[in-house]
Amino acid sequence: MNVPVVAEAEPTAPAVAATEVRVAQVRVPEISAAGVPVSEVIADAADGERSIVAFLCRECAYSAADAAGNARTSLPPTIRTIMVPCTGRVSPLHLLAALAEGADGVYVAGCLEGQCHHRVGNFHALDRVAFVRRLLRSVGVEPERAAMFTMSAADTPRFVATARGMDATISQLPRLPRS
Amino acid sequence: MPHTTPEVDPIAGGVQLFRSCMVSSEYPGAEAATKWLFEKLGVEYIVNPEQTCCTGMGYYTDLMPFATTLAIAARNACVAVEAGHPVQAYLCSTCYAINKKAHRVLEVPEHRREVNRVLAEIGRVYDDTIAQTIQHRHVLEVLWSQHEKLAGLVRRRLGGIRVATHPACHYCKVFPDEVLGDSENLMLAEDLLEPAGVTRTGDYPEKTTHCGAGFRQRFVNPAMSLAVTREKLRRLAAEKVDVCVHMCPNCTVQFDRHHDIIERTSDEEYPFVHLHVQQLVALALGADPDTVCGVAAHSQDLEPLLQRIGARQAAPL
Amino acid sequence: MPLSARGRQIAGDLRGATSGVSAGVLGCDVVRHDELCVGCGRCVSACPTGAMRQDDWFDPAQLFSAPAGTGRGALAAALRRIARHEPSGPFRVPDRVRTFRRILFSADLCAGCGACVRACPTGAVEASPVPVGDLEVAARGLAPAGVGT
Amino acid sequence: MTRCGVFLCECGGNISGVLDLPALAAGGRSLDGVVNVTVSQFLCGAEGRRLIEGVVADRGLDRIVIGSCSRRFQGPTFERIARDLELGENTVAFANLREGCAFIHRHEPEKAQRKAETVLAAAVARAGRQRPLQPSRTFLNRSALVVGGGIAGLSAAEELAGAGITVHLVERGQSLGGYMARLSKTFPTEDCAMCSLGPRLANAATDSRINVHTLTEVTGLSGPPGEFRVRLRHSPRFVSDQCVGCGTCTAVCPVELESEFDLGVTRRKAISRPFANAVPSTFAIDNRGWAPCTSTCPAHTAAQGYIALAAQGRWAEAYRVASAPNPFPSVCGRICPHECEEQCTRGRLDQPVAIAAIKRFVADQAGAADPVEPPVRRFEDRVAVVGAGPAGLTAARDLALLGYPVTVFEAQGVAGGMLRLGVPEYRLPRDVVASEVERVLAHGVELRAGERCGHDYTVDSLLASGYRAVLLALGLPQARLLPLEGRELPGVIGGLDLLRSRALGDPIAVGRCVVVVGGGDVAVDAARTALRLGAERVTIACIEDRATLPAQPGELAEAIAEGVELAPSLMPVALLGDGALSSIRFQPCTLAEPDARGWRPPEPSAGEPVEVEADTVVFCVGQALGEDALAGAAGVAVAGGRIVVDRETMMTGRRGVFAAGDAAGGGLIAIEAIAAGARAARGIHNHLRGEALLDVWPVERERAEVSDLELSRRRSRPRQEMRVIPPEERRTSWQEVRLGFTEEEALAEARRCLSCGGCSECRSCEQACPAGAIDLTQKPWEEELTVGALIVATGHQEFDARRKPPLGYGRYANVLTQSQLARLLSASGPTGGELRRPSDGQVPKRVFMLQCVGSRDSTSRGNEHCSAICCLFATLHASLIRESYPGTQVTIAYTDLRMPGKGHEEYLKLVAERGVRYVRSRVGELAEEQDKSLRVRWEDTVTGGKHEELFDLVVLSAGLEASAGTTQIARVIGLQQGAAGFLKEYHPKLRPVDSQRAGIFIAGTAQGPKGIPETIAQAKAAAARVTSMLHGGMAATPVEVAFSDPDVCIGCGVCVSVCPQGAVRLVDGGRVHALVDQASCRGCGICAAECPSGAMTVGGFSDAALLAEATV
Repeated sequence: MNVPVVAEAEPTAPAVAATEVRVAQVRVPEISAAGVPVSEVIADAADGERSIVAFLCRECAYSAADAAGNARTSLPPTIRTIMVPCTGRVSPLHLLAALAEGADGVYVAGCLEGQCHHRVGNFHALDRVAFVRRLLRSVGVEPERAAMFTMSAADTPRFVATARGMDATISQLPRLPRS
Repeated sequence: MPHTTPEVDPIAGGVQLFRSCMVSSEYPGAEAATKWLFEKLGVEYIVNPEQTCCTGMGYYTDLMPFATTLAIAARNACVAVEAGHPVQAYLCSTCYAINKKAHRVLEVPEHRREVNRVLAEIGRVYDDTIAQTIQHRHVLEVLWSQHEKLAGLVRRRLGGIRVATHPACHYCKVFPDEVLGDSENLMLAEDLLEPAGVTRTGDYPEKTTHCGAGFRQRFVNPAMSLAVTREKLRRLAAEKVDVCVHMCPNCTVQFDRHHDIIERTSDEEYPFVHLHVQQLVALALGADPDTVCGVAAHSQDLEPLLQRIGARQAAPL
Repeated sequence: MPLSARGRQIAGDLRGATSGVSAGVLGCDVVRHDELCVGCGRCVSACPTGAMRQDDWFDPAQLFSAPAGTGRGALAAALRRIARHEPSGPFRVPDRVRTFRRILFSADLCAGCGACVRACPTGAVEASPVPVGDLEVAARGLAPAGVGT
Repeated sequence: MTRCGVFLCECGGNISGVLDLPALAAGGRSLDGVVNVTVSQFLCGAEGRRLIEGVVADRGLDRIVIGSCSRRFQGPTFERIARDLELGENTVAFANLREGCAFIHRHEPEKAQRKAETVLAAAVARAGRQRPLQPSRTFLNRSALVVGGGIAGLSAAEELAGAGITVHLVERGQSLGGYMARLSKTFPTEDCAMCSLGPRLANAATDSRINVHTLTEVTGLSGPPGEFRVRLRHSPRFVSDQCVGCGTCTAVCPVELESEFDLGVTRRKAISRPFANAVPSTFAIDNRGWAPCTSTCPAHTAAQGYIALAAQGRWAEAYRVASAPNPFPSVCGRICPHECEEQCTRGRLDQPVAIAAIKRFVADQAGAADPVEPPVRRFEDRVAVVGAGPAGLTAARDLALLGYPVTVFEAQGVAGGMLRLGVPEYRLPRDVVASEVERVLAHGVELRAGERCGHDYTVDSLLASGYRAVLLALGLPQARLLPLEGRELPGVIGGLDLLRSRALGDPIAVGRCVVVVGGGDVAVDAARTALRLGAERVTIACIEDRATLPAQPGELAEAIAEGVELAPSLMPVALLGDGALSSIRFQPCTLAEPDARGWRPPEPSAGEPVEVEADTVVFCVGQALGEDALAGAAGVAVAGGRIVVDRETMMTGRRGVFAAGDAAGGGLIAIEAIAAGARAARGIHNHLRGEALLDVWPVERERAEVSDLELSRRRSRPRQEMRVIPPEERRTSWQEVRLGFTEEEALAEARRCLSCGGCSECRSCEQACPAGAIDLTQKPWEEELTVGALIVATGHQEFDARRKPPLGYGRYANVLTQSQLARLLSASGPTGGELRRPSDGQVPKRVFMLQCVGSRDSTSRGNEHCSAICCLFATLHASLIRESYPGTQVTIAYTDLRMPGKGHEEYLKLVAERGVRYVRSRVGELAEEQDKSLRVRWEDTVTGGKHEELFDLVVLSAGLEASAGTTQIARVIGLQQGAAGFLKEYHPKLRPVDSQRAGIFIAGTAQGPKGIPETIAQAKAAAARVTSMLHGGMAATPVEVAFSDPDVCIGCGVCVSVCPQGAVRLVDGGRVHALVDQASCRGCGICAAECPSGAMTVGGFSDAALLAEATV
């Protein structure tokens, strides 16, 4: 089971920025496979099919996805992929709009750090997904609903693992309630 | 010719003169000359009775484990910082290198914890503030930081005296990238002496070769030790030097004490003498050869040189 | 020096230019409208005294007050649909996220030159002239010597 | 509203096997904007194409949605169909039904079906938001610029020319050929390097499509790929194309410099050609500007020129150079304060070169013998020169040389001015002045002595009597006397009058005790003259203090040595004595701040007045124009006692009347007067000919400097001091005090010159060249070219082994690098291929080679990388040596023998069998013995044995680094450099010869250490990349690039700061807004995601399209 790559410890946020240890972008899995600290549990978890929107970069993640397809690997049907030229193209609005319009989870998948064909696109995406997660937490939504993974174009097993991982994570969360 | 040693920020105070066992026992003049120069150049310094031996000799002759040296170096650092003189100016290159290496090792948490466990018994602790304020300098580096003043203070012209440097291995080779100048062609000493009008030798064959002392080689393996020293004496003689200047008492002992022995055993002539850099600089600034430079402690007869630079008459004011 | 009617009228609709009507009036007070701000940072680079500053924290509440039809408005709408409670306090923003950062304005550093107002493309900064003869001007030490004594 | 057609593909069962396509199609028809849905067995085939064409035509579709395999697979096929049907770009949307749905959900058909419906709906929604885009077409200039003329540049140029592309081959150096031209043989075939390089050079020279630019550098690059605007800076070659390459000039050139081509193994002349079949074959002059001495001299005499000639004993030619701008070289050699020596670079090493003394020897030695043919009369305009001083006579000679009839009027009975009547003969013998004046007159100049201007004739009378121009060079003969009380007492005389009477032989006497008032040269001359006239005690009293005394230090020292006393900082107050002078009272003083003209008036300071006993007082406190000398010279303005002159034309207020020398700018030294005279002659010529034919002020060249580093490599040698007559002997004699140099002394001193300016402009080559090809007036010029692409092939340079002092390179005579050894072994090299030891020219019996010098070095002194070719290079040279000199033993100390590549391992075995000894050791130090042989100590890490042997020659295999040219071009056109400065390729495997920037390619050792085969392979690859890029002649930039809407953009510049390609910049068209250079944009979209106003979008991936697809 693979877990989302991007997570970070929750920084306390006093009104005025006190001198606190600068939060290092430590790639540490935040939740354990077993439990999910959901603030409140809604009636029954399995009410209806989840929907996950995945933004895959054309150079690496999308080609890994195609390779998984050609290998006839079975993947959870909850995930719907969208091709972008580079993960750097994905803005916070795209992720939040997808969640707002029906997705229970979104994730971005791009090239390995340092291998991005546009040099820094994946770094921008990593920071933006981190920003979206903190935005979700600030309004009480589980941050695990947004994630980012990096992989090489040839690393099909990693694409499959991240897809299944995200599906598992989201299926343990209730459907995302919308007002 | 423009000097090649890079400029450094002047050090005018907060200096603790780190006394050296070999200097105190073999050539006290080197220490006296250094103090005399510090006063002449306005460098405020103290000699701290709390400071102990650096144990470099013990460690390099494998008599004592490095842990001991590490703890003693940490204590010496605490003592210096406590005395408000964190700039430790080492007379001897071995002290310089061993204390600097200890400083590096003390950056490793577990070593520092171990040392602090020992220091706790004497109520001391080596913490970050000590680690960040203590500085390790060779005395020549402190003198060089005031080198602009030298030209005005010269009282005895050393014109025509040809000087070569024997670069101390522990200064040049232990931290090669932190040397004042080129670690493989050190000109610090000759640049200090340039205002006095000496003729510089610069680079010469086998300049970076060892002096032969090797701490215990001198006692355990004297034949090979003196053979290396003779090789160096031959090279210096070929350069027709008058004075070979040193930065470490170990080398001075090796050359000064064995110069005539090697001459007699290999019946060759090496017509030059050995001095610490500070001694020759002090002489050029008019210091008294006996009470300040301690020439009497040397095995070689330094009188001809002193006559030649007029060190025996009273120095003109 | 009291303002004439014309003087008051000119000073009234001055947007950021130093009113300079008379020695008594110096600069202007700056008023920020967070909801209009898009975080582009032009006011920060325009401000000569560093009164305008952008740090690496962001307050989501700013989003919710953004008008519809703007980039931040769309983001706020999407967030509001899935939010379970009002946004908690500001949080730290990763390095490469450039425009979602709060703007901090410190009045004591402000020289009232109005450069930020001219630089702001979305009207998120407004300048209102300091009332004439207000002792507070002298107190702030900004008035040139000899005025108000 | 868009009219969208959906086409679903069964993909031969791949998709239809899992999804119920008819149901999907039915669902699709209900989507808004969809006007038609059809299902086909194979959409990607020809049948599918006809189907789509049919539906588009019947139903007037403007969007197409394809439900089939992944877009990465068949996307281009359907986009081409849309393009062919003129629907335009960005009009097709894709639903990934195969890899994205059917394949991965085979076991859950119903979930797959529901997902397919969503995926299709998303595609339709996206198609509705996609706007057709117009690709912009850029014109691709079918030309390329290749930077670097080595084997890489040549190979690339040849390949491009073969493809019909115009090539501009730019080379910094004097000739093409690069590093390979220096090699003797190449490994592993041991064939001669020039055999493979020569034809490439000849080809480059003759191929009309290759334009060769040597001595040229790229200084700027702008514009998009396909239309690069490149700025080039051409340095002057100083030799025109008429040069036939005969080499006569190198024989006569006196300046020897270190040969860069031979890497310092030999020396070359200032005019040279690197190697025989250089392309271009014309020679070139290494002229680094004016040496400090030449640029300091007021007449800009080519001092380095006559010194270089003097160093070779070529006195006649040296005299020609010294006398060109100055008819009085012998005079100036004696009395000039020689500011040039103060500026001499040698002064920073030990002492300056004795330039004046050498000039004196040259003039005395060759002056008389130098023939003077009277110049050809070319003009009839007669010119009158008033005053036969240095200024007047110089002008007269120059005007005569220009072809004018000149008449010089001199007030005194004899010509020479201050030279003859001011400077005493113990400094400047009269016969020296006379002979040089004679030489001026020998130019057909008429002298009318004894006629005073303002008395016997006036400026008006001269002009009236037919002279077309008058030059007032009448100097300042009048001595100024201070208006002190008691000045009429006998015994008070002017310094000039004392010196003039002595010079004319008139009876003059001085008293027993003489006081000279004044601190200049005239005062010192007067004092020493008084001594020689028998005065017992002579004192010089002046207002200046010891340091700011204007007199020449050398002269003052000689005077003091002769017993003259000095009393500085005193201002004269009164002359005392009844009837006869008895003493002079002085008041101690200091100097006030300088006034407008720089004069520092004395201010009395505290302290008692001083009374000095004196029976004679000589005033040397300045000179003035002769009284009424300017009578009858209407219009000639005088200010501050000097004639006012227009600096540019040397003309006075009156047309046709010029002025020069002391009269026009007081207190000049001889050489400044001479330079002024020469300027006046040019001014008169321009005036008489009515146009500015000559530059009145010579065009200044930039000053050549020698760096401290270069200086530190020169051995210091003391300056030749000039012998003088001892003071007590010369105190009363009029013999010339300074005895001058002997020939040996002059030769020795001249050889101390460091040739700072490279070419010394002595013009010997100009005289000797049969084809008249020398042109020293050439200037650097700039040019801008427009090319389609660039190939950077600027090569490498050898690691400077001086960075390893213990190896003694540059200090020990017999330590060389492999490149230097290659020059020695090269038939075209300095020793004709003979292996000669540099110290004694003998064949070395024992050669030691040391590998990995500066390579595979983790200290801060060297480079981490392995330089790839040194093991082979050393093995090659070892093999050549063993073959030609069987008696010579070669030892190679290696760390790891690296012989990758075809045939190299076999080559190693072959060479090892020839008796080359390989030892595994990394030697740290060499020591030179008395006989210049080298003691090497090494430990063989294989056998563990310690060795110490003597060798006759040590060769260091210094590694490769990026060349200085590579670093410079990388900075100019913005290429990334990796370790050791090598250029960074776009992708090491996929795009090895592309740079980070579109349209710029890299090849050869500029990209990394490699041998010649790989270099040529990369060059050909780069050429192929350029050919394919420029092939179409027109290129459609892809539509998937960023675009910013100028009306929506708020000009915040965030996009500019995040773009990894630097393709966005802010422009100010009324409103500040972002503009994307679409040729450089790679379409990543980072800017669009960051844009706060939503102005920025990416073709094919707009926010609208993505949001539509994501939120269905």
